[in-house]
Amino acid sequence: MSVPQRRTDIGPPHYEQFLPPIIKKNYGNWSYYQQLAPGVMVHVAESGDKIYSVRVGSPRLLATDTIREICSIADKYCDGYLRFTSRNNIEFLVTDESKLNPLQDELKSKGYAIGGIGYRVSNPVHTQGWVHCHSACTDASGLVKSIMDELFPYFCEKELPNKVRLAVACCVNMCGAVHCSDIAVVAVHTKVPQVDAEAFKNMCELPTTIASCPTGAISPDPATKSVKIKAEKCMYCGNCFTVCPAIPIKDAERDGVAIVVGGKVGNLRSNPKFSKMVIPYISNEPPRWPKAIAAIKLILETYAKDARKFERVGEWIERIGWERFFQLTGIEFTYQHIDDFTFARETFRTAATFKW
Amino acid sequence: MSVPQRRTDIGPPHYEQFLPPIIKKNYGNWSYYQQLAPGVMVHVAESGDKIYSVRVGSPRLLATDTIREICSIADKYCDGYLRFTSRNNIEFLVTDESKLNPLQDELKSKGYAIGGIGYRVSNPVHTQGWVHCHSACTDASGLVKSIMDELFPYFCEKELPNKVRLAVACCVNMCGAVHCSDIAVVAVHTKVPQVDAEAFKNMCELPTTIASCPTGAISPDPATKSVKIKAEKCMYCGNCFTVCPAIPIKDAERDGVAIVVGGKVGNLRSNPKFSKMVIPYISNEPPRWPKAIAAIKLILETYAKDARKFERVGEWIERIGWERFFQLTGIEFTYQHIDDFTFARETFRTAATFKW
Amino acid sequence: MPKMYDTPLLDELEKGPWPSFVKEIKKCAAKNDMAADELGLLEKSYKTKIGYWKHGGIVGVRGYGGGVIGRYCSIPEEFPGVAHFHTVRINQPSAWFYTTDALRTICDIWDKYGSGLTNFHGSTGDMILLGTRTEALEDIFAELSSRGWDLGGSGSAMRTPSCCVGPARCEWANIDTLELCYQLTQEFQDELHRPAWPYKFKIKIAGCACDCVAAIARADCSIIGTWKGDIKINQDEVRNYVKNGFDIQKWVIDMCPTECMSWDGSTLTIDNANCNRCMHCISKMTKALKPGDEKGATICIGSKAPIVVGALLSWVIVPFIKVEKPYDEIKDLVRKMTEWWDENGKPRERIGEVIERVGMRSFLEYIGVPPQPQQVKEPRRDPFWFFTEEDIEKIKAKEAEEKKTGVYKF
Amino acid sequence: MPKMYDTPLLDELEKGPWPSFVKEIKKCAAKNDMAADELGLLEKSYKTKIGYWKHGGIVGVRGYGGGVIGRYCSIPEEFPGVAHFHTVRINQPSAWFYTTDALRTICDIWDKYGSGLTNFHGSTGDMILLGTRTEALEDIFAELSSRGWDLGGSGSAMRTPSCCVGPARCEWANIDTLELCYQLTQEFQDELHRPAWPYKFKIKIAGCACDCVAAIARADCSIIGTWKGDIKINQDEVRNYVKNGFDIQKWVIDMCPTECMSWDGSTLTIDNANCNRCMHCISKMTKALKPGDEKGATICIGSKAPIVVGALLSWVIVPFIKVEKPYDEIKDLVRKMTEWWDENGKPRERIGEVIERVGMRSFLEYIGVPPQPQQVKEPRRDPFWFFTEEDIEKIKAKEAEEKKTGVYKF
Ligand code: SRM
Ligand code: SRM
Ligand code: SRM
Ligand code: SRM
Ligand code: SF4
Ligand code: SF4
Ligand code: SF4
Ligand code: SF4
Ligand code: SF4
Ligand code: SF4
Ligand code: SF4
Ligand code: SF4
Repeated sequence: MSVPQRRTDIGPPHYEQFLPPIIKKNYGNWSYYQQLAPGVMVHVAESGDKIYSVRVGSPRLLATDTIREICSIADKYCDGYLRFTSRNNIEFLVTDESKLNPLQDELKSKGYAIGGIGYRVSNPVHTQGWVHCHSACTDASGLVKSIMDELFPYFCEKELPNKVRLAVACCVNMCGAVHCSDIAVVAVHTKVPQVDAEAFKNMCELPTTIASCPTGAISPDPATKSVKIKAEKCMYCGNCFTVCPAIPIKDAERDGVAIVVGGKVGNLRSNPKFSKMVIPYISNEPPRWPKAIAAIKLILETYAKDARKFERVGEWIERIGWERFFQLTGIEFTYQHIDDFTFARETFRTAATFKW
Repeated sequence: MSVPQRRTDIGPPHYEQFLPPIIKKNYGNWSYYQQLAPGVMVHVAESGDKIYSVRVGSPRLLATDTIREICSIADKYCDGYLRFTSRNNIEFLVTDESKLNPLQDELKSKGYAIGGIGYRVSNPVHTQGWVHCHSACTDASGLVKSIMDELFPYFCEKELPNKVRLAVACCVNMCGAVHCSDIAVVAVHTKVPQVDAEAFKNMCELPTTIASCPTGAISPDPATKSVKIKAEKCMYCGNCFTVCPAIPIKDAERDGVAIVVGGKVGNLRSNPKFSKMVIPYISNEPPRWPKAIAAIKLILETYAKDARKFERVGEWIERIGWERFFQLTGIEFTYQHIDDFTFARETFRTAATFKW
Repeated sequence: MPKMYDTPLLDELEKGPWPSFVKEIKKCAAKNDMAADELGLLEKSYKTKIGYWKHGGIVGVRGYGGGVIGRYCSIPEEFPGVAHFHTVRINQPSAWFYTTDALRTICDIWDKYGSGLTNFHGSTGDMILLGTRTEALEDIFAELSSRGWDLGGSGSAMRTPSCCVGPARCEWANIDTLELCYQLTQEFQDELHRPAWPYKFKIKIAGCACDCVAAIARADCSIIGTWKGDIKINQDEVRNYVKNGFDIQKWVIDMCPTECMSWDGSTLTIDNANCNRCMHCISKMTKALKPGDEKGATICIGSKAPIVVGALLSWVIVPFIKVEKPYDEIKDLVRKMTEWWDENGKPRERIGEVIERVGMRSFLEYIGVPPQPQQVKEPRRDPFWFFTEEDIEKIKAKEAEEKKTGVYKF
Repeated sequence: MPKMYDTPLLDELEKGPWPSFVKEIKKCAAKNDMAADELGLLEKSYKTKIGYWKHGGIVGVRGYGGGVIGRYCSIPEEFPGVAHFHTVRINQPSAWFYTTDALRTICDIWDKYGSGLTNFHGSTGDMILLGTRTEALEDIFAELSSRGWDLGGSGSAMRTPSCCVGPARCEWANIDTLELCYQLTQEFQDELHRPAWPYKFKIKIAGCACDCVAAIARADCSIIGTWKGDIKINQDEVRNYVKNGFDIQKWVIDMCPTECMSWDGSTLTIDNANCNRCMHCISKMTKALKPGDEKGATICIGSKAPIVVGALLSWVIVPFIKVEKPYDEIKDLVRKMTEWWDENGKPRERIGEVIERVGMRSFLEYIGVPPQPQQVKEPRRDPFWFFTEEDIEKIKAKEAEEKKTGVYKF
């Protein structure tokens, strides 16, 4: 089969061709929505038209065959229309109400996880990990799978005070949304990288490498015509490795994960917030990272029990205070929790008011 | 008269010798206080004993003769005991209730200003100014006098939602408490200092001078053996002048004052807060700085009208939002209000929520 | 027949109720050599707790500088199937709507040239085709583009814009997120495909302050729908909520961040001048409350991940802008913003970092937006700021004027 | 007869109800040459809008490095009376209590040797005697010290500590601010009089969170009284307040920052575990509420004015410390803190700035205080932090232990 003629700079197809007719008709004229089940909602238009969405969890990493299977289901119940959400879930768009139950039945029978709508845990935003990225200090897919197996009831059934947004980033580049998530995992190095002086000469530029270090830990090493790293200044960010492959930082025993909590991106009630670090290091324990998963569950369930309705994790913690958060969860407070980098000044407590 | 024998490192006299007997007796055993008038309060001890304090405004800069006058009044009504407050007011300490009214009568007849207790404007914390400091860009005493003449009713009579703490600093060293005051004046330079290359050689050190500049505006000038200043990097902090007198920064037409608001130091309700700049520049207009005084009055009265009971200025503004503050006061928002120094990142708005 | 690896560790991850990515890899591994070696390699990583990928080399398609992430295995002798394992980023359609036909087309192409593995979607928004060889890239591109698909962004370029479902299925959309996303993507095709900037530049568009695409946290340019005018209240529906057990006082009135709502037992009142349009009340009482009538967007700039001096959330730059076809004002603004950044930025410096380093004033002056209190949480606190000579002249002129009129203009 | 200057501008400042500093200067100017020239010089500054003082030279008294601020006029030809115009800082007694006798003694000495002008008080807390000549300093010091007074601090030294009125006249004092202030001042006499540190170091002591000496904003070491245990409620007095029109709901319950109070119409309840001891309720209902029983202090470190990278408020270092005679624990702590600062600080670097630059850990380890959540508003946000090898070893050991016990210790 001959390859067809290429075209350039055409951009993506116009979305209109992918919209179900009922959406085209009621575009911009929706009136309200209602959640019918943990994974089912209906949007009602001003016109009275209704569209049902059935949301299904996805591992995100999909085989083409799985996509084809999803497509046949969508053909059967959704006139061939479907979408993905900003958290990588699949949404089956149903116009014909009578198809709603059969669709769910078929999905269930095929092992799909229906849920994630409303005040639940949804699909964690995540990244490549050992599956594909050279920068990874852990595997994102395995962590996500392990987390969601453990928190499964909170996806497809149990309600929480509000949405809980999880994320996993496999290095501090944070291609996920870890920096503003309710609860998230970020993988970290904890060992000073080693300079391969020979390789350095061939692969790296001196000024760029030195400039890459945010703490000024790197200086020229005239003896080896490469660079040296002042160990006590290095906080293992890996930025030197990003610009210079001759400074490997990965370390099987020392790479691990940290847990951060309390971020959000929406503007409801309180401003978008950054996540804050609560557990600085847990060793990588593939295939299931049991300690990391236990930590997440602990935090989630403490939140579920203690937060007020509609409070996000960060809002709950800010109301009760971080000192109370550490008390309620029993998580140890260490030197690592105290900022000694960019935001130190903003995070030190400047008031005599706190709780015992 | 021969000079007596000096002693060293004796420290201050022990305070106990200056305490009225009733205070010694009830030391640490006070039960409650009550405000009886804008400048009069009583403290009641567990024992039932009472001590009355009559507070009188002070220009802080006192002639010895005035101190002697105060002393004779204290002898007459207070058994020779008095104190000064942390805001430089004078407190007459009265044990005998029957002396309370005569004391006040005498104070009034001698022109003393009784007031400042409770939810009022108290004596502004202030500094030396042209009276004594080489660093001054304005005169603090004149500003304070002009402010307090204008706000006098708020010292000795009218109530406000809470205390309003004023301060005046005559340069950005801020020897006053400007950085955490409800409403304050800080004097600023607005012109790049000029280097006197000749004087530099005799009086200044090159590395110290260069290091003194927080924005890195100063570099060596080999031609003149002194330094040069990159004008567009200079924000007129005067720190170079502090370490090197050969870089004069004072300028009669360009020195002036800025108004800052919203700071506080107590922990009640909300954390201690820094003041924020609301008017970046008003020309020096001795002897009465009418525009600066009008600005302060405008802010104070907007607060008085709009704040809730017990809200401090900063708490009021944070509740209504800074955008509303600028609207209510009609103060212009300029490029100068937007931080471009240390805290820029913390002050930019990171939420889609604000008021129109 | 692809090689079969023993994967005891990964097999663990086939268990449990959440859909398993291992099953996905195995599906492909059963018929594709690349996928098979990917499986084996991943098992090895699980065993040794370390990854085996090298820094990406520069690979791509003719005339484009991005859209493909070059990836090579560091132990190709052991896993030749993933010696090359590049990913292809395909620009997704607005809000990730598809027809099954369209998806099948992509699957077919991918099965033909790649591993069969995909990410639906990457966290910037692209469809990610995971794993192919350099030689296949031109063909893949020809197949895709001839069928109407184009590559997404990578490298120091405009990145693939994305948007929330917006007016397509959401009652709160203040702007047409899908069309705006499409138009901006088209407008910046050159910038998207040919990296020429200091670093990456991302655009995300949300229809309201719920921000369902995390625009404010994950896009250099965050466009967020909003409104002016009063929130529309259907009092009957309000009473219905209350009748049905909704604790309006506790859940709405007391949670309103601006304290601008009140409920007297039968009527809900909103002091709209003080509402900051946070969406809490509207989202919790969707039948009773609707956004106001004058629609537009807030444009915020600068968010990014933490490398290396700390994560940023986007900063409000344009508090309100009309969002109307053909979106010229927004296109111009994005162009001016990126121009300023390109002129002032150092390599690997995101726009937010440049604004922080060079100063907001320079940026605002260049793009022609005046300073406004909405841009800051609070004014600066320390007594250091810059004046131009003209600033001072203006102030002095104003003061002279005030002397004449006797009226101060602060 | 001192020279008489024409002072039309300053005369303006004799008008108005607030006490006039110009009148004060004139009182002295009438009989003192220095004061007369100070008046003339100040009038000149008012006319020309500029000051006429030079950088201070180093002047002082034998054996002391501080306590006197040298000041010279830049136009001594014109104003010879203020050619020298040094100020003498006298260490005030705790909480600024005086007898009239003591004050008169000081006035007499000052009239004899100085301008007669004073500041009651300087903003660090000292009595300031404003304006004398170098030759007079030794005599002034001998006169003062022989009568029990000593100089305050200046230069790169411990500065004169100060404190609020506390137990002397305030029902909320949790600690004996006056005695602690006295004891610390005595303890650090050498450091106070002989500048040997990188920069100044100030101590301020407040009896409670009202912080009536602005300790948290204006002292490198801020000691603030507080308590553990329940707030004591006198319910009868509570009801009295309400009866007298005090809106307890609006003014106390709703303003409590931790939302830990409730009022059912007859009884006030406080969830003390959640109270952060802000003092709002106690200060507004002084007869009804009293601090809890276990008294102590919070020690915060670092506040300072904005020069040059921004003002600091003090940071909580020791959340709770007992404050009991002879205060050895506090003295030791202050000594350790200043030692660490002295070892790590560069010239003109305040302790807060050094902590920020070198890191809180080094400081806490040196002074022997463990990390505690009370020290921070929130934990760090960005994913960068340091470990020592021992930190990691400890974690690994803990994990090994957990493997054995099956119980996680987070
Ligand atoms: C489908 C999706 C948009 C899309 O274009 O794909 C979407 C759709 C809706 N969102 Fe969202 N949100 C979606 C991602 C988000 C995100 C982004 C993210 O998680 O990365 C956020 C910001 C989260 C944050 O703040 O960190 C988000 C914050 C919200 C909120 C705010 C919740 C809060 O109170 O903080 C609402 C309002 C609510 O649920 O009451 C909301 C409400 C809704 C509504 C009810 C809007 C409507 O009337 O249609 C939609 C269904 C709700 C649901 O899933 O519970 N949506 N929503 C996204 C589904 C992701 C998923 O599969 O789980
Ligand atoms: C005398 C003095 C202490 C001293 O050792 O000299 C003092 C004495 C009292 N203060 Fe104060 N405060 C004194 C400076 C301060 C300061 C420091 C300052 O202004 O620089 C503050 C912190 C201000 C800030 O937060 O910026 C201060 C914040 C308070 C507060 C908190 C007010 C609030 O709600 O924010 C109270 C409680 C109250 O008034 O309800 C208070 C209460 C009191 C009480 C009622 C305490 C008591 O029961 O005796 C005293 C009389 C109150 C009054 O003057 O209204 N005092 N008070 C100071 C008088 C200064 C003056 O002459 O005006
Ligand atoms: C594929 C993807 C993760 C995923 O699994 O979804 C990804 C993968 C990589 N990202 Fe990313 N980033 C991806 C979304 C993000 C996001 C999230 C977003 O766009 O919403 C972020 C955080 C937001 C931001 O832009 O700051 C992100 C922040 C980074 C950074 C840090 C940039 C910074 O300024 O801090 C790097 C480092 C770099 O650029 O050198 C990076 C670099 C990388 C590289 C190119 C690392 C490298 O040099 O090889 C990764 C290639 C992995 C691979 O093997 O395919 N990636 N990256 C995402 C793109 C898919 C897509 O196009 O849809
Ligand atoms: C006298 C006094 C102002 C007053 O009128 O009350 C004062 C006066 C001076 N201060 Fe101050 N400071 C005075 C309290 C303060 C305070 C307030 C406080 O202590 O509560 C501060 C802010 C808090 C702080 O310490 O940061 C203060 C922050 C400064 C600074 C900035 C220090 C910094 O780290 O940012 C300088 C600049 C310097 O040290 O070079 C400074 C420098 C000066 C000098 C020595 C300027 C100089 O180099 O000549 C001033 C001498 C003026 C003079 O002619 O007498 N003064 N200075 C105060 C001391 C009186 C006393 O001992 O009681
Ligand atoms: S977070 Fe790091 S390891 Fe993970 S995909 Fe992004 S760059 Fe790669
Ligand atoms: S890992 Fe980061 S901190 Fe360490 S040397 Fe490299 S760039 Fe510097
Ligand atoms: S604020 Fe500046 S000018 Fe005023 S006394 Fe302090 S150092 Fe001198
Ligand atoms: S005034 Fe300040 S910013 Fe300007 S040159 Fe001097 S030290 Fe630098
Ligand atoms: S951001 Fe707003 S408009 Fe867009 S999907 Fe979410 S709720 Fe709807
Ligand atoms: S949108 Fe937010 S601020 Fe506005 S009324 Fe509703 S809850 Fe209050
Ligand atoms: S700080 Fe507290 S103890 Fe000291 S005077 Fe003020 S209210 Fe009283
Ligand atoms: S002291 Fe403050 S936090 Fe504690 S109960 Fe009173 S108002 Fe609430």
